[in-house]
Parts: sequence; C-alpha cells; structure tokens
Amino acid sequence: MTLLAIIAVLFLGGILAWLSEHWKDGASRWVALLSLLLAIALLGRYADHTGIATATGSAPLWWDSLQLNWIPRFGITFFLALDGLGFLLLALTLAMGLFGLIATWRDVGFRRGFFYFNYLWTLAGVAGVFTAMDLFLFFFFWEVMLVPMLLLIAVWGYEQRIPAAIKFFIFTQASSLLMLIAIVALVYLHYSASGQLTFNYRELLAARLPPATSYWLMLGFFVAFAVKLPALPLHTWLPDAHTQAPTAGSILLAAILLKTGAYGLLRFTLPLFPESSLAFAPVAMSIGAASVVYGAVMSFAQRDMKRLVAYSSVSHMGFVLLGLYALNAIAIQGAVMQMIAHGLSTAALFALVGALQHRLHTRDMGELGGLWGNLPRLSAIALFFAVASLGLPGLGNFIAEFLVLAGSFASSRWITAVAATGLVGAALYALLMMQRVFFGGERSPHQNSGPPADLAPRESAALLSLAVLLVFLGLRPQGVFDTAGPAVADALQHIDATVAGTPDRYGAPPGDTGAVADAADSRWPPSNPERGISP
Amino acid sequence: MTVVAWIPMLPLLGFLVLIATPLFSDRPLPPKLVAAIGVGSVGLAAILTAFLAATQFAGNPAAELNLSLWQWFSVDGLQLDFGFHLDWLTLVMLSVVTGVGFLIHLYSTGYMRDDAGYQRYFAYLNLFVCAMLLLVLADNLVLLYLGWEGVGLCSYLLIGFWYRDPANGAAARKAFVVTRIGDTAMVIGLFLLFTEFATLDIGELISALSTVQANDPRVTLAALLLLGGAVGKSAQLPLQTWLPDAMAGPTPVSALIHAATMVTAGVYLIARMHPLFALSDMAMSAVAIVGALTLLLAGCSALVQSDIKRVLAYSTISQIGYMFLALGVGAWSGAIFHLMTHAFFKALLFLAAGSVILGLHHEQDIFRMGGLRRKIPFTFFCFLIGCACLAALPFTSGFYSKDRILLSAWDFYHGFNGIWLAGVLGALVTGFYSFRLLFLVFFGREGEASSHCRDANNTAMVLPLGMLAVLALLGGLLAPPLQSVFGAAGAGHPPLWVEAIAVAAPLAGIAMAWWACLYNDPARGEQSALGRFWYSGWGFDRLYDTLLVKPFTTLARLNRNDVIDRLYSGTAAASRQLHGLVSVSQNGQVRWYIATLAVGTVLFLALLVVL
Amino acid sequence: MSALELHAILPLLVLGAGIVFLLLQVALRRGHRGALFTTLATLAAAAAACFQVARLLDGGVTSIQSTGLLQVDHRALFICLLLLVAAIAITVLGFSYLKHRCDRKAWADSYPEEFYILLLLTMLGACTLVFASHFASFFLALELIGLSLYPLLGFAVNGDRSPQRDQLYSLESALKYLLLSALSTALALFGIAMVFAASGALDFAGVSAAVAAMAGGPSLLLAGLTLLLIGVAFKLSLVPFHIWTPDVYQGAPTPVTALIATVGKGAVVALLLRLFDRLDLFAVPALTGLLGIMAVASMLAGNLLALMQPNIKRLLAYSSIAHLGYLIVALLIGGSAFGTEAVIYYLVAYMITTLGAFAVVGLIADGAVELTPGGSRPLADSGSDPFHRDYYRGLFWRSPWLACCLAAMLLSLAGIPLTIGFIGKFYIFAAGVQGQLWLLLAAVVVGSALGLFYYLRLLLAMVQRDTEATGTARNGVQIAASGHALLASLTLALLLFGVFPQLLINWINAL
Amino acid sequence: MPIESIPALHTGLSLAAVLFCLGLAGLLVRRNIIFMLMCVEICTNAAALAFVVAGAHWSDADGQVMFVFVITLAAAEVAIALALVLQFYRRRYTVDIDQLNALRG
Repeated sequence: MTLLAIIAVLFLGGILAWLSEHWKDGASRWVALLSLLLAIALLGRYADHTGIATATGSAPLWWDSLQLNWIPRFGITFFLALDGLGFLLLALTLAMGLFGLIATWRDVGFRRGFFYFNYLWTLAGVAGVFTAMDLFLFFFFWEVMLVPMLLLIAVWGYEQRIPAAIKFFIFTQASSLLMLIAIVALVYLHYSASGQLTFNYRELLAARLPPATSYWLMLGFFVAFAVKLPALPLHTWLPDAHTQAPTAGSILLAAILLKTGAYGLLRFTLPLFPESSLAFAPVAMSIGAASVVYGAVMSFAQRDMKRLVAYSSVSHMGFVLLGLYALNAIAIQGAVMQMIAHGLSTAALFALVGALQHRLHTRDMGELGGLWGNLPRLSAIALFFAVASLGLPGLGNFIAEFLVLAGSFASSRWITAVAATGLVGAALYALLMMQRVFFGGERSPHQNSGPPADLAPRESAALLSLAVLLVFLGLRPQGVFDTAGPAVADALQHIDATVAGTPDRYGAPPGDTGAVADAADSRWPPSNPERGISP
Repeated sequence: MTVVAWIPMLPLLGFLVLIATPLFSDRPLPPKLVAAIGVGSVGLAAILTAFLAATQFAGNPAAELNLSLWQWFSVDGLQLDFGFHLDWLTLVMLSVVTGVGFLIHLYSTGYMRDDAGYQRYFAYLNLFVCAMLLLVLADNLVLLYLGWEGVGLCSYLLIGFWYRDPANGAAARKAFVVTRIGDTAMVIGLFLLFTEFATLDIGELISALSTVQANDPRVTLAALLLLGGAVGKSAQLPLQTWLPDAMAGPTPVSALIHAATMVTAGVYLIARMHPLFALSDMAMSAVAIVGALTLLLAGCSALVQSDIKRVLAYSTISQIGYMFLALGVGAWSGAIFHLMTHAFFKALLFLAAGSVILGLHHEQDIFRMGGLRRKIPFTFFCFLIGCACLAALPFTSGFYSKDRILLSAWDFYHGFNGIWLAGVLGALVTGFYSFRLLFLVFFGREGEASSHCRDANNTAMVLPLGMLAVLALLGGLLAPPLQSVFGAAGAGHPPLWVEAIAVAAPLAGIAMAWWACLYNDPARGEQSALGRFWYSGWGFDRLYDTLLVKPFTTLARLNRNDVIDRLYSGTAAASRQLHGLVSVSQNGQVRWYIATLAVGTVLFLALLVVL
Repeated sequence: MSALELHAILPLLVLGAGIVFLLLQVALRRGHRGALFTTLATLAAAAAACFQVARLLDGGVTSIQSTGLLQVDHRALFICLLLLVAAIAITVLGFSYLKHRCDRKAWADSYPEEFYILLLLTMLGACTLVFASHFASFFLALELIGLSLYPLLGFAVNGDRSPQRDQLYSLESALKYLLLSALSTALALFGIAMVFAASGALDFAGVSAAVAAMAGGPSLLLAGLTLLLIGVAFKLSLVPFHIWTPDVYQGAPTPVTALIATVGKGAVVALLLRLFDRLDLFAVPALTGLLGIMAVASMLAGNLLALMQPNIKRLLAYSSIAHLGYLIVALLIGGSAFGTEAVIYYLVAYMITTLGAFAVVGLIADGAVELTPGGSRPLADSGSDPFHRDYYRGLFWRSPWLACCLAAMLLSLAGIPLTIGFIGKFYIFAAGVQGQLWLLLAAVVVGSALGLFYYLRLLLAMVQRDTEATGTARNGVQIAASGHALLASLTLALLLFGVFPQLLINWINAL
Repeated sequence: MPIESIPALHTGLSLAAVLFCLGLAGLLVRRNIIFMLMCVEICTNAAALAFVVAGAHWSDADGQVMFVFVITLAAAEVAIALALVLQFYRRRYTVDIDQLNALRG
C-alpha cells in the first residue's frame, strides 16, 4: 500500500496545492514541499532493502507489490511493484522533484497553485511509470505524466513555448501509440498461444512469439522509449522543449522524464523481446554511439546556453542506450548509474541556467561572459557540474560512462570507440560553455541595474547537495549497483537464456508459429461469462 | 598504513577548506591563513612522504606497501578497490610531487602575493597535488585515470587562472581538449586490457601479462593506446601543441604542472606499465621514435622562440622526449631518473624565469631583456645552474641522467643507431637553446625592458629557488634504487668515443650559442623561413587548425539548427500544405459538393469491379 | 401483433405518445418550460422503458421480432438508451440556446416549443432506426430523422435575437443538408431497390440469404449494397461523402449540431452494425474493402482538414469525420463479439466527448449572445466570434471550470488517459490487432498524431498567458445552473469511464 | 435466378438508372434551388420506379408499398424544403444556389 500511498500523496498534493493558492498566497509551495517530503518519507520505508547483494538469489524480486483488479475484461490489474531499479529511480524522481521545487522556490509568479498542481502530477505520473508492472497501467501512467508536463511548458515556458510544447507532445504521443499497439499485440499473441489474457508484466515475460512478429513489436516499444530517451533521429523535440520549459520543468524533463525511456528499455524491451533485442543490439548500439557524438557536436554549436545543456543530454543519454544494448551487466549497471548521475548533473545545470536567466534575463551566450567576477559562487558550482557532465573521474558520471564503455567494448569495439570520442566532445562543449559564460571579459547584458546577486543560501544548499551526491556516487557507487543488481540480472537472464538457446524461451518448433497465426481467429478477448453481446 | 592515505588527503582537505569558505561566507579568508593552509597541507604531505621513505623504504630496495581504502565498485567481474600501491617508483614520484610541489607552493606565496584570486589559486594548486598523488599512488588503472583526469582539470583551471583574458581561456581549453584526445585513447586501452585480461588492477594485470606471448597484437594495441594517453599528457608528438600555449598560466603553475609533475605523468604511466610495453617491440619502437622525434622537433623550436616561458616550454617537451626515448630503449630507471632531475632543474628554471618576469613587470620577451646578471644576481645564478643542468654539463644532475639515457640507447640497439644519434643531436640543440636563453637574458646589451628591472625576490621566493638550485646541482647523486621495480639493468660498455661525444655535444651547443648570441649581435625580426617554421612549432598548430578544428567548427556551426529537425519541420510543413490542398475542396458550393458525391459514387462502383 | 411485440417496442411507443402529448400541450398553451419538462419526461420515460424491455429480454430470448419491421435485442436497447441519454443532454443544451435567443416578451413571434417537438421526432426516427430489421423501416426511420433535422438545422431563423449572421448560416446549413441528404437518401433508396430486385426480399433475413448465396464478382446485389453503403457513409460523413459535414455543423444551432453529431451518427452506426451483422456483409470483401478505404481516408482527410481550422465547430466536425474513421476500424474486424463491443464502447466515448465539447462551445456561445446582438457579417475581429479559436484564448484563467471541461473533452478526443477517449482508442487498437489490420492501425496512428496538433492548439490557446485584445469577453462566461450540471455530469462520466472502464463494459454486456 | 434471363427487370432498372442520372445531371447544372429540388425529386422517383419494377418482377406487393412510402416522404421533404427556400429568399432575394456559400473553409 505504501506504493499506492506515494503516488496518491503526489496526486492529492497537487490538487491541494491548486486549491490552497485560493486560500493563501504562496501556500501552494508549502503544500508541494510537504507532499514531496511525505512521499520521500514513505519511500524511506524501503530504504532497508537497499544494498541486498545480487548473490542472495532467494530474495523475492519485488520488495513490495500491490495488485488490485481493475479491468477484468482485459485481464488488466492495478499492479504496482517495487524492486531495486524502481526504488533507485523513484528516489531520483522524488529527490529531483524536491530539488526542482527548492531551486525554483521564488521563480514562479503566474498562477502558482496551478503550476504546482502540474508539477506534482508530473511527478506522480513518473512515480507510477516506475512502479507499474501491468503493461496497461504502465502505459496509463506513461501518458498521464505528459499532460501536466505539456502545461508546464506551454504556460510557464519562454518565448517559443507553444510550438515547443506541441512538438514535445506529438513526438512522445505518436511514438507511444506505436507502443500501445505493440503492447496490445503482445498481449494478444500471448493470449492466443496460452489462452490466458493478461497485461501482467511477469506473466508476459513467458510469452512465446514468432521471431518476425517479435521484432516488430520490439520496435514498437523501442521507438516509444527512444523518443523519450531521446535517441538520434528522434531527438529533435528535446532541445526545443528543454529550452522553452520553465526551469523547474526543464529539471523534471531532464532529470526524470528522459529516464522513463531508459527505464522502459531496460524493464520492458529487453526482457520481453530477448531474441529481437539481441538481433537489434548492433543497430541500437550504433544509434547510441551516434547520439553521443551528434549530441556533443550539436551542443558545441549552440549559442543558447539552455540548448547547449539540452543537446548534452542527447549525448549523455546516448551512453545509456549504448550501455543497455551492450547486453551485459557491466554496461547495464553503467547505464543505470548514468541515468542517476545524468539526472543529478543536468538538473543542476538547468537550475543554474535558470538562475542566470532569472538574474540576467538572457540565455544567449553571446551576451554573457566574465560572470565569475560578479557571481563567483554560481560560477564555481557551474564549473563543478560542467566538469561532472564532461565525465570527470571521481564523480558519478564518470563511473557511469566508464562502465558503459567498458561493458560495451566487449560487445562491439568499434562502436564503443566511436562513442568514446564523445568524451572529447563533452570536453569541448562543457568548457566552451564555461568560457563563454563565466570566463572572459565581463559582459553584463544590462549595465544599469548593478551587478546581479550571487546565489542565495537556499540555491547554494540545493546545488551543493547534488554536488555532494555526485561525488558520493563517484567514490562509493557500490550501493547503487547492489540495489539495481537483481533487477539488472533479472532483465539479463532472459537475454542470456536466449543466447544459450534454452528451449522453453526460444526456438519454438516451426509448426507453432503457424498455430499462433491461426489463433487470430479465436474470439478475443473472451466474452463475458454471464452473457455475450450478440447471440 | 594510513600514513599513505593521509598524503593525498591533506592537500584534498586543503582544497576543500579553501573552496568551501567562499561558498558559505562572503568574506575571503586572510591571505596568511590561505597561504598557511595551501602550503602547509602540501608541506605536511611532503613530511609524511619523507617519514615514509625514512621508515619503510630507506635501505630496502624491495619495499612495497599496499593499502585498500574501500571497495570502489564491483560489477560482474569488474572489481576495483580504491587502493594505493607504494613502491620505489611511486616513492620517487611522491617525493618529486610533494617536495617540488611544496617548494613551488612556497614560491607561489610570494609570486602571487598581490593577486585577487589568491585563495582560488591555492585551492586549485592543492587539488592538483591531491590528484597527482592519486595518480602515482593508484594501484589500478581506473584510479590512475582518476588522478590523470584530475590533474588535467587542474591544469585547465590554472592555465586559465587569469580568466578575464579570452586567450588564456583558449589556451586552457586547448590543453584540456588535446590531452583529452590522448586520454580517450588511453581509456579505450583500458577497455581493451579489461576485455582481454579481465582486470584493471595493475599488479594483477602485470602477473596476467606473464603468460602472454611477446608481440601479441592485443598487447601491442593496448600498449599503443596507453601510449596515446601518455603522449597527450606529456605533450609528445603528435599531441605536443598544447604545452607552449599552456604558458598562459602563472609561472609557478608552469613550473609545477607543466614542467615538474603533470607532464611527466605519461612517463610514469609507461614506466608503471613497463611489462606491457616490454612485451611488444612495436610499442617500444613507437615510444622511442616518438621520444626521439619530439626531442628534436621541440629542441629546434626552442632555438628560435622569443618568449622566455615558451623556450622553457619547448625545452620541457624536448626533455620529456628524452624520457620517452629512454623508455623506448628499456631504460626505465633512466627515464625516471631523468624525470626526477628534470623536475628539479626545470622547476628551478621556471621559478627563476618567474622572478625575472616579475622583476621586469611581466615582460616575457627575451629580446627586450639582456644584461640582467648584475641587476638580479641571485636569480642569475639560479638560472645559470638550471641551464647548466638542462644542457647536461658534466657533474650536474642533468648530466648523469642524460648520459645514462644515451648509453642505454646505444646499448639497446647494440651499437650506432638513429635513436642514439637523435639523442646526441638533441643534446647539442639543448646546449644551444639553453645558453642562448641565458645569454640573451643575462648577458649582452641591456634590452628595452632591462632598465626598470627590480629584484622581485622575497624570502618566500628565495628559499625555494635556493633549495631547488642545490637539488639541481646535486640531484645526480640521488639515483633511486628502482631495480626492484624494473629489474636490474645490464650495464653496457660502449666505446669511449661514444661517451666522449655525449659529453662534447652540449659543449658544442653552448659554443654555438655563444657565437650566435654574444659574438654576433642577435636581432629579432630577421628570421629565416626555417626559423619562422620552427618558431611556429613546425606548423602543427596550423595543420591541426586546418585539418581538424576548422572543419569541425564549420560543420558544427552550419548544422547549428540541426539538419535532422528539418525532417520533422518538413513533415509539419507538408501536413500544412496538404491541409491547404484538401481545404480547397470545402469551398461551400453545393453543386461542387453534389459533384463530389456523384464522383465518389461512380468511383466506388468502379472499385467494386476491381475489388 | 402480439402484446409481447408491442411491449418490446415500448420505448418507441413512449416517444410517440410524448410527441402527441407535446403537440397538444403546445396547441393548448405555449410555454417554454412546459415543453422542456414534457420532453425531458418523455425521454426519461423512454429510457426507463428500455430498462423495462431489457428485463423482458432476460427471460431467455435474445431478441424479439416485433412485426416484420422491427427487432429488439440487447444491443439495440443499449444504443437506444444511449441515444435517449444524449437527447436529454441536448434538450438541456437546447433550453439554454433558446432561452438566450427566443425571448417571448420581446418578440411575440418566437416559438421555442417546436424545437422540442422536432427533437422528439428525431429521437423517434433514431430509435426506430436502431430497431429496424427491414428496409422499409430503415427508410422510414432515416427519412424521419432527416425530415425533422432540416427544420432543426434552420431553427435559428425562428429566433429573434439570433444574430443575423447566425440565421443565415443556419438557413444555409439546412438547405445544404437537405439537398445533399435527399440525394444520398435517393442513392440509398436506389440501392435498396436493386437489392430488392436481386433478392426479392426487403427484410434483413431474406436479403441475408441472398447475400450468402452471392457469388464473387460484381452483381446487381453487390451494386445495390454498395449504393446503400454510400447512403449510410453519407450519414456517417465518411470520406469521400463527408463534404457536407463542416458546413452543416458550423451553420446549425449548436444543440442541433450536437444532435446530428451524436444521435444522428449513433443511430446510423447501430444500423450499420446490424446490417453487417444480419446480412453477414463481413464475408463480402468488396464491401469491407470499401469500408476500409473510407476509414483510412476519413482518418487522414478528417485530421488534415482540421489541422489549421480556427472555427471550433468546423474543427469538431472534421474531427468527428476522423473519429468515425477510427470507429470503422473496430467495425471491420468482423462479426466477433469483441468487435461489436469495441464499436459500442467507442461510440459511447465518442458521444460523451462530442456532447461535452459541443455543450461547452454552445454554452459559451450562449453566454456571448448578449454581447453580439444583431450581428453584422462578417465579424470585425476573430476575437469576438464565439466560435473562433481566438475567443478561447486565456479562457482557462477566466472560466477555469468551463475550460477544464473543454480540456477534458479535447484530451478525450485526442485519446489521452484518464478519459474515456483513451479507453475507446485502446479498444480500437485491440480490435485492430485482433483483425491484424496493420494498415488501418498505421492510419490511426498517423491520424492521431495529426489530431493532436489541433486539439493541443486549442487546448493551449485556452491556457495562453497573454490576454491581450480578446475583444469583449474579458470576464468569465456566465452559464445557467442546468448547463453546469450537464457539464459536470458529462465530465464525470468521461473521467469515470476513463478510469474505471469495467463499469461501462459490464453495462454494455449486461443490458 | 440469373438476372440476365429477365429482360423486363433489366430494362426497367436501366430506365430507372437513366432517370436517376438525369436527375443527378440536373442537380449539377441547375443553379436555381427550385429546379434542383425538382431534380432531387427525379432521383427519388427513379428509385421509386426501381422498386415498382423489382416488385413486379418478384410479384411482390412490397415494391408498391415502398413506392407509396417514397412518394409520401418526398412530398414532405419538398414541403420543408420550400419553406426553407422561402426563408432564404426573404433574406437574400435570390434562389441561386451559388449564393449559398457563406459556410466554407
């Protein structure tokens, strides 16, 4: 029930925040803060599960689960469950939610209540995504998180907010429709083969699919997740959305929403379609490597500081894709680490850009320069996160990128070598940003209003806590690996079984595929036992 | 042995204190306190190193220490500890880093006295020392890489320390990016090693290598990739271009990072991984050739420079070329020995040059100097000792180390060979450029800048200069016992004339310098084409600019609006066009509507025939 | 005709009685509220009658043939009930519409009561169509709907305070619909005649036998069926027979638009379902093929046409074209129980959502009537046209409740979760996957992506922050309590069935 | 029973089809709403004629019943249509169908 409570707290908190603004100006912030803290406290109840070593195979996979009937007609249940991976990402979600809230505490002036309503609902949707273990429910949350995000961008964004919001929404929505088709087809094929109608993730893992069909379905899932990730040819929504979103929205987008794509690949695409994933892995790895390099080059070319950070996300998430499809534990653990580390570092960078925008009213790096003189604190912290994003060892991002590359090197040397050049690219754009904004001669875009104020203690504290977390992840990352370990091993086990050619997963006799196709004629889903619609 | 852990920890604490206070308070720390923290932390580390050397290592060539602080990470076969390994090689490096580092910190308190970024400077410097110590202490390649990148970052920060000048920023970025290119090769090398040997622990790796056949292509490839990293960090061909520009940083930084410690990390890496290199003839030749070429190229460039620091920078590249040459001929301990002596005399030279520059109010052009020996005699003597060592005049420290290298080169190839010849030519050139520098700055006519020269040395600067001068002179006696690390080297006995040439070459160079600079009146601006070519560092900068930088930036700029996005905006535009097209049908005319109805009906009836 | 047969068509009888009663009532004493009350009572009674008949059907029989013309079964009853509920909503909308425009005190010549009579007549036609099992009843019902819709479409003429422009629009829409609908009915009629000529039967059972015996290739029967299909497609406004839709939707009084979009479509869908089911036309590849082509064309053209459309009623018209295309996808998977269930669920979703959308639009327009009296043509600026998108700019900040309702409807149309539209779309996908109609599913995806654009544009216009120059509508829109109640119940249903679809699924299967 | 063997049905239906097409052509070429209404009537009556022909062929009274229905409803339709045309004429003083194009786009 705790899982449900976490999500419910966020949903209800959102509504309450909206209403509270009518009673008292500024109350919504506190409501949002309280509900986030409450959710974190609830999540904290699982903290003692962390770090259970992979070796104890007998430990139940789910730390906690909750299953309620929802739509029995389709075998859909309200099935929430938490494991190590889910816990990590949920923790990231709530932590970044809290960070975004605190970092932009005073930024929101317009319709504050409604802002925090959307903010919390986005978080709630994401929390649902990370815990839903019924494919329908997963999709449900997957979509639910989009609408409030859309509004965050469209209402509180910057100049080009409406087109950016629409682009963001259409990209994700159109691709997720493909996923919906794939989900339904998967369930249907499973049903016609086994006679069991279910959307339950665990049960669908046992689905036997004809290889060709499986490949298409896998692509359906992949495209949806690749858009969210974002991977190369599907990434163009991201720079616009990130740039136009308000700071808190950018933080949510970068730190959390992108991770849902990676999470989906790891949780669903790989285990559900092991054969196809194996066949597709070289393509996916190439896409990942291409994203790494292309993102870095694009990032280097930008003038808008926020766009630069946005493209750097493309580059960083390319590592995630590369790692996931390297299909070995090292790389996947690296990808998981990258999700967390990238979440922290990019969120901080967006917060910093937001802080600059708030002070100087521009993000154009052509108009900025030499800020170190007036804003040493902000600049130093920006330096830290720029350096984190270029993958300096000792910080979480390095561990992540190192493991991803080390793992994927075993799978494909050339692709990894190409991706590794992204490290140089990262240095190029991160340092260019530092140079153009913080170093060089002082160029304040508006001289008349005096020097801008440096970071307030509130902002410093929020940013520094992220910095400390990154350092901690860089030096003592083992806790994360131990926590995510069982889930990663579980996802990999299906791939490994495929590689090994275990008969119960793979290599159904040729006659069976025909049977599956024929089964399309069977009535589906089964009519209600009481009475059918038509005679 | 937690003493070991404290050695890098102290500078780290210093860094944290220095960086944390401005984050939480608006008032800067008093400069005295900053200096105490900055210098004290490194000094304490030096004392600890000395203590360690005295208690554990003195008289025990085979001494080793291992310390695992915690398990760093362990993922499916990739297990690494955050652990230190200490042997004589490490100890040499530790001593150089903490010792020379301490002296340069001390010097900096004087040199940077009036700078606004005093506290930031010492923070960076402490962080650098910490990273460098981690680099040399690491017992696995990933931790080494951590230090490796850490020093790169500090180098970046310190080159661009005076951030207001965009040129400094450009130089800093160039340094970081160029070394990062090498680092990327190195990290790929690490992946290769891990894939092949399933470990990245240096000890385990080396024992795993014992089962590998010589000249195994995997080993060659791995060695070459590591060489890539070393080449980047140590500013060797073809990644040497960043170092001359790196002189944009404060001069003590050039002394510490770009002469004594960081740039020699590549040498340390190869020495540390020497069993790997020794397994591959090709890798060895590559190291030797890189070294030989670099030392000549850089030496020639040093000949024609006009900036005092750039001369020293090229000289550093050239001297590290010697070390590479030594590594390439298997003279591991020779390389490390030269590394050590070079750290002493090059730090001395840089610090002395710093005194000159400060005395001349930040004038760096040697053609505007001249005749300074009477005005700043102490600096002159320090500089003289440095140049003597650099030129490897007999009985200076440089002489011992360089001599060993040339002998090893002769031995390795069993007689006369190109590598040796390059070394000897290099010695000639070294003698030439080092004394050219000395003559131009301290002898001859007084230059335009010389007239208002003052003696800028204060106690904090004199003390390190003096100590370094002593070390540079007597460093030759401190040859560390490295045979437990590298194995005993068979002492060769080349013919006497070979030794004689090695001694004579620098003297000839000095004579040439005298002839060129004091006998003839040197004047700038009349450089030959070759001179201009050398001046520009053999045109590498322009080459890279045309081949790599320009195309990259142009391409990036052209694609600023993301060509892939065209695909989608094109789709959107097409949809809008289509909308316009189909909307034409909704023209409100009933008769047209009836016509569509009729046509549709006919069409459907026709389709019926088809379907 | 036995008592059972009479009992079975009780809803029709109730409606008929209501019409007669209302006629008498109006003849004796005019009164807007009185007419409203009678109408609501009639509709409610008819709905109750549906339940009563459903109870009758529980006794084992699955369907009751009432004379040769009508057949009552569960599905028909459910749809009938659905239509009646929709009619109740439209009545409320109509009341609001008329109240703002037909002020008897100011203008003695306004007769709002006729609206209700015509509405009930339409309902009688629609319900008859749902029960029809014979081409005669089919034709009669279709014509009844048409004949009562023509005056309803032109009803703005009756009003006095309707802007001149609205009156002309209304008239134009009525005339256009009349001409085109008459032609399409003639086509369908000709088709029926051909079917009759080929099979010798006019009842569905008889024709079914002939269809079963039909050989492949073109034949008179097939040609007749195709013409019939075209007639039906016209009513459903499937491309390429959609062309009347936007004009009629735009010009008609908004409640009538809602009527034609929901009841008009719903009844025809029910008929199509029954036609395909009883005549087993799923086995005729030519017809399913044509239907498939129309579905794809509707999804693509409908969404494309709507793409940049600034007029909301036209936009909803185009979007309804697309939605009928989606619905046909579900229909096309053949006679399986699941396909039917999918069609009905989608129909429910479509009706709730469309009603809701038109309700908001209509109520907002009603609120704006006071501000645009008389009406010149064309309007000075788009911001003061209550049907223009610009009028909705910043609506969310002025009338959050109305905007929320419209937003919910738009999201439902776009198929976003938490709304019934999502479940409907899910059904379409499930049906499409089962039928392996990949091409159609691709068209659904493309269409949906296109659709998102214009739904979002409208949605985001409502939350625009800059509220400069939106003309006269500075303040919140004032609407009556009945309007609020209607919107609340529609939104509630939308969310309830979106989050707990099992409730509705049970009802679909149980009634 | 193969349709080709019954010439009467064939001829009758063809006549009806021709009649229908005439009506349709009239709809397309006439601009006067009144004439267009007449053309629609022709179409409707063509269908009605087809019913009669088919009914005769099958010796079934249903065809004639349908004929009566069609005629009746067509009359009702025209009555309403004329009322609408009258309203339109009152406002625009024309019965030209091409003037009826305010709604478009």
